[in-house]
Amino acid sequence: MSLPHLADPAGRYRTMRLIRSFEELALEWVRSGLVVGGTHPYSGQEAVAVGVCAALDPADQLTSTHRGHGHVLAKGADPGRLLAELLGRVGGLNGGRGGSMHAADFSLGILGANGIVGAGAPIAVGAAWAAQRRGEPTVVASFFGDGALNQGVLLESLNLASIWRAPVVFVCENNGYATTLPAASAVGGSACGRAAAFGIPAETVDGMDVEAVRAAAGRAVERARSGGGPSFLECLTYRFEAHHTMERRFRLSYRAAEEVASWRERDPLATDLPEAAAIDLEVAELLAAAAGFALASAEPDPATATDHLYASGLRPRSGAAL
Amino acid sequence: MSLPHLADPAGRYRTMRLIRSFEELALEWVRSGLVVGGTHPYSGQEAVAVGVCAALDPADQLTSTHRGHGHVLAKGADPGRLLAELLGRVGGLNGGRGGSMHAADFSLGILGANGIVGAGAPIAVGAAWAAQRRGEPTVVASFFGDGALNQGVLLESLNLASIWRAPVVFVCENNGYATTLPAASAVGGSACGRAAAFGIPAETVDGMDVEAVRAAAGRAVERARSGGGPSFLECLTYRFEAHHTMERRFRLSYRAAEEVASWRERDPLATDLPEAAAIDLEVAELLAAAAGFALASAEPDPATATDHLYASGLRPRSGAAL
Amino acid sequence: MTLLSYAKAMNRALADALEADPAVCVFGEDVGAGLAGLTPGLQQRFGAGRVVDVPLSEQAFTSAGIGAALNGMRPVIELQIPSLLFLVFEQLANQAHKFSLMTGGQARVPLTVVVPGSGSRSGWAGQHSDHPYGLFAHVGIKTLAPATPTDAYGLLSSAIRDDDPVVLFAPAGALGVREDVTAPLVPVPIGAARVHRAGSDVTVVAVGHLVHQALAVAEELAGEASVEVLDPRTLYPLDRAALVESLGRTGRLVVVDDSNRFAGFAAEVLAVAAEECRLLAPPRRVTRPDGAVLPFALALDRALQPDAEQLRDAIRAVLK
Amino acid sequence: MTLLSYAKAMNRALADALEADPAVCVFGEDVGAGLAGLTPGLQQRFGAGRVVDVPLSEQAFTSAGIGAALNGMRPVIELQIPSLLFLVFEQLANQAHKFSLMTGGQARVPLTVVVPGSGSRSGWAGQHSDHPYGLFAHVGIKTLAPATPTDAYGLLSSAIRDDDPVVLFAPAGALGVREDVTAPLVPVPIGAARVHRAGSDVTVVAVGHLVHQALAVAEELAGEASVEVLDPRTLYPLDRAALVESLGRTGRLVVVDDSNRFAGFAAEVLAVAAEECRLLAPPRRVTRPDGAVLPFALALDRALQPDAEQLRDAIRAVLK
Ligand SMILES: Cc1ncc(C[n+]2csc(CCOP(=O)(O)OP(=O)(O)O)c2C)c(N)n1
Ligand SMILES: Cc1ncc(C[n+]2csc(CCOP(=O)(O)OP(=O)(O)O)c2C)c(N)n1
Ligand SMILES: [Mg+2]
Ligand SMILES: [Mg+2]
Repeated sequence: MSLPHLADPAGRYRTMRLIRSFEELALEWVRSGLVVGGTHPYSGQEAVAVGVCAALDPADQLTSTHRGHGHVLAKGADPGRLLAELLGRVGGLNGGRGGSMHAADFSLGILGANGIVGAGAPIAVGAAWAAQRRGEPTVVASFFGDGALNQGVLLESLNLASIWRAPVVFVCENNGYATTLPAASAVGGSACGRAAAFGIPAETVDGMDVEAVRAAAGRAVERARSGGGPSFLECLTYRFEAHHTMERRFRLSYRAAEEVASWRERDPLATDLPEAAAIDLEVAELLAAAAGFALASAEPDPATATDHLYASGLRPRSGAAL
Repeated sequence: MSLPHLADPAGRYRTMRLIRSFEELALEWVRSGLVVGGTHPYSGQEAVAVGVCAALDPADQLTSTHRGHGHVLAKGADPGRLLAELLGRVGGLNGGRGGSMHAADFSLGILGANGIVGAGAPIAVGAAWAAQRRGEPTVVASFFGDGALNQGVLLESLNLASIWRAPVVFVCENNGYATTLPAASAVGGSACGRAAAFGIPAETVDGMDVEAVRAAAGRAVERARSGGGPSFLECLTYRFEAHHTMERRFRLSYRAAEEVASWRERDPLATDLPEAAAIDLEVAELLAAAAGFALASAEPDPATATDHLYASGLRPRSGAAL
Repeated sequence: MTLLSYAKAMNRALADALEADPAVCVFGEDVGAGLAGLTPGLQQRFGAGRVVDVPLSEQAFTSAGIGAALNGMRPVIELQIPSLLFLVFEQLANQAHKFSLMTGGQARVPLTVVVPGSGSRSGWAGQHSDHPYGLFAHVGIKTLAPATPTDAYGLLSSAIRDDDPVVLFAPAGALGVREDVTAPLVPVPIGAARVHRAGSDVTVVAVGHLVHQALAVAEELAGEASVEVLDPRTLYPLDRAALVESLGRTGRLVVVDDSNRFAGFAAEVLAVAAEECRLLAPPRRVTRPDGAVLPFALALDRALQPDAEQLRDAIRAVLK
Repeated sequence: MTLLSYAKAMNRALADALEADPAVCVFGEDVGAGLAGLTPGLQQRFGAGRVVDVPLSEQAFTSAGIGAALNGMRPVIELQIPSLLFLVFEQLANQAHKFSLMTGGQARVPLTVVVPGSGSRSGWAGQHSDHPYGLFAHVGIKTLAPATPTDAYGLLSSAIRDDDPVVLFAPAGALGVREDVTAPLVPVPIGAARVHRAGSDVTVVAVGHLVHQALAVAEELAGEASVEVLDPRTLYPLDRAALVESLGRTGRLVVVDDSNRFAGFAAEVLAVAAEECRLLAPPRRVTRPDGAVLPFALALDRALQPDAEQLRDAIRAVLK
């Protein structure tokens, strides 16, 4: 049973809109200083998260990245709790302990965004291996960027998944840049070529087209679920905003204005769904409520700063012990 | 100008014989307790080291592995000083500080064996990059095993060399096993496929045939030297001995006796060179002299144990400072 | 009399854990062959699906262990060389250790990493001879260094059951230790030190294989002084109560620790003593030098490790 | 008056080094854009062949720096996040650090690693907020933590000229510091501490950005006590002579160090003091907690870092 909120085109549009509006609100909150530290906006890449998650079942899992809001929302996380997390409030997904880069909801199979590029992939492989060993039908989607293609641990993970025939779908969101570095000058060979070289079926899809992504992801999920092992999807996409909200300060010019404009013309949210306007309104209301929830959530008590440091309950010695 | 001692078939045979005899002597010395800690014997793989080095110039460089004696001798290191190194004597290549796994002779471009699988490759890339930047014609050969194909840092290095067009020849000695692990079950895809996926020209050669290796290495070196960037050679070979001398204690049976026998039939030292017998004698004499040199070399003084810890001359605080 | 070796004790702890809990599994290189001494016989007994030979991808298989742990497994990772811990430092310090707090307690990572043969194995030279337990203790990962077969059994058992990541160092110098075991083997709690020898003049805190050296020296000096030998067993979290209690009786401290001196485990023991105890004499550390890299030649390798003479000198110095 | 910022001072040190020595080069992510503040303008000035934008392959490009260093270059590696040091721990601790000894002095690895923005940058959470200088000091890699713009200039200059690997931590909390610079900027020797403020009652050893906090607290307590503020600047090798000299005068010690408590830099300072000095009162550490992982929420993040109140309390405690 696929994710109910992504079951039809309207649901997928609705979730993409939710992500976009969420990111716009987050940007505002960063600018106003409400969100400390900033975020990596997902705007422009919505079709990837939504297309992939549309192929997943509720019990399936995912690992995410520094640019994780889209993945987390697409899998079904509560936007109010994600906003509260960005605010560092106790009502946040992680109780305010993780922030934008570590948002997780294990109850939904969201094994966490991750601050280290490439780090999610081997975690996905291990999670998938464990599920497979126990005979569970779980498939794990692992999202990462083009920059992660040059991380050793990710390349090791492709091999490990391949020889283990682990039920993983590797999703490379190739948005053309790792921060300021063009993928074209950083990635020798090709993304799909690399996966294929490890013995993993790979295909490139239009990452601005949610239905194309969903179709390809569907094939990959089906292969994983039926014991066919991992697959690799390269989704060609683009981020509409800065790498990180902090980038504004630098006035960087690594992307030509025409390039940005031409990708913006391919906005994944462009739609001729008749109910789009109604959905947009609905999303706006939902987000307003989410914002209300987040803003009303309490600040954590500094006395709890080391809570959860050890799952076993060990309490660490204080840094000012006398 | 290629390495004079490898310039003709007799020289190449002679060096292969030197390596084999060296390894036999080292084995004896390990068994008798003269060499502490043991070695990773290179016997069986001689054609790879010699074939590749035969394509190098004296000013070219190499990085080696835990199984490094063959590479070091092929590039021209003094067998007496290498033996002295195995004995931990001051006359050793590294003054007895490195031992089998770290033998180096920077004066000959031997940037060191390395105890960590895969660790030599990025060092080779950086060395090659530096030479290229300065307009020097140096080519760097980087040796590693099939096990290293699964190390992240090696895979990262393939990419870095590719985008930098660094003058590196990656030499994968595929001897079928990483310790007890068959390459067939550990390496998803193929060795050459991986290199190709990073945009590096790759070919597989018979690693038991020194002339075949030399020819392929010659093409790769020529490409590197003329600005064509890195190449990758997969040399199919076999180790005739245990992974490490310590293995005898375990009576492992991961390789079928017939498999070992069939590879031994393809001994790279099998030759119909008329002067072979004379060369063997000559090598035996040379090695006897080398052994004499090594055995006569002094033991290092314990008071010098931290010498060279810092190139800047900083002397570390003692571990028993009062 | 049943002489149990240290290696065999660890093997048994792992076997018992695999037997008791289907969530336990092993990832490591050559674990099928049992090359490192931890796993002989286990793949045959529990299958290659639970005792898994992995490719030389330490970073990926360690993090795969994290992923498996997040999904309810209790993986044991075997690393053949102590310095492979450097290679997976990101995975342990930045991922495994941080998951619980960063997820607000949603996740736990019950991962055990074992290095059978840490420190110097004669003749393995600079890259194979480290004893980097202090790094993990500093980062805050539970860090164990059993000295005896029963403690090796007991601490490995506890590590596997623990809900946090744990790194267990089995010093090469202790692997050959044998013990006459009469009582049943049982888990040893993490965080509990052990007084191997009671004494009243000086407390020698000894780590891992050096416990045996300390006991020998204590015996040797019995006519001169009454030496207490305290084995922390768990380096982090340190059993401060046991330390403070012992120092309260002896008032004198020597730490013998086969790792680099600067900001190592011994430094922490001295710091705690300085903060919490009134010592009668300046304490002493017997360690490797600052920044030590062990040279290959045996005499040089030995010269950089704590030896009995240094320990004797240090004990005598604090008694002066 | 020329107000020089810390970031600008590092930028200038690097520019001067690139200018002075063709062997100097830079590898890092987004160094062309100068995102981390260390390299603005340098690629434009010295070319993309010397100030090299590299792919996200920290292990390979750090080791490539080693290879380049072996061939006579003096590479500067910029890492954007302190925890990337974990990712390249193998390359630094097991390769770069060991080459000289293991080759018997044949090789040198003059490699400088700079982390512009170590420690907590508010809101970057658990994986971006570490201050792992103690790890490198323990391993024996030269470890620097300048507190001021002139020291940042001077220590970075010295690091680049040094023939050994050096890791320089530029604390995020110090990057905004500005200084009125009148004298010419010069190299600062590695291994030399600096007394920022002389005092006679208590020595406060403060690391990095906390030097400024310590100075403020010292000022504030001026009526109560005469506080000496000692900045080691180089964490390893530690200027023990300066420490012992200061403690010889004051007899009281507080260390304030924004890293994990257990076996951290502060522990070493206390250990040295215990071994070599006679203190008049038990020393104190003000640090992060054991095993700290900084939570995202600002109030929690702050709660785990040393603050002025803790420092005041510690100073008063040792004065009692
Ligand atoms: C291993 C690692 N290196 C560097 C960084 C700093 N960093 C964070 S995001 C990023 C760029 C990532 O690019 P990509 O993988 O293409 O993802 P994108 O940002 O384009 O979504 C960098 C360099 C990091 N977090 N982890
Ligand atoms: C990164 C790393 N992992 C594990 C080891 C332990 N080890 C040493 S050699 C070896 C096998 C290497 O296999 P391969 O690369 O095929 O080289 P071969 O021994 O066959 O020559 C292993 C696992 C190591 N030294 N480094
Ligand atoms: Mg990208
Ligand atoms: Mg092999």
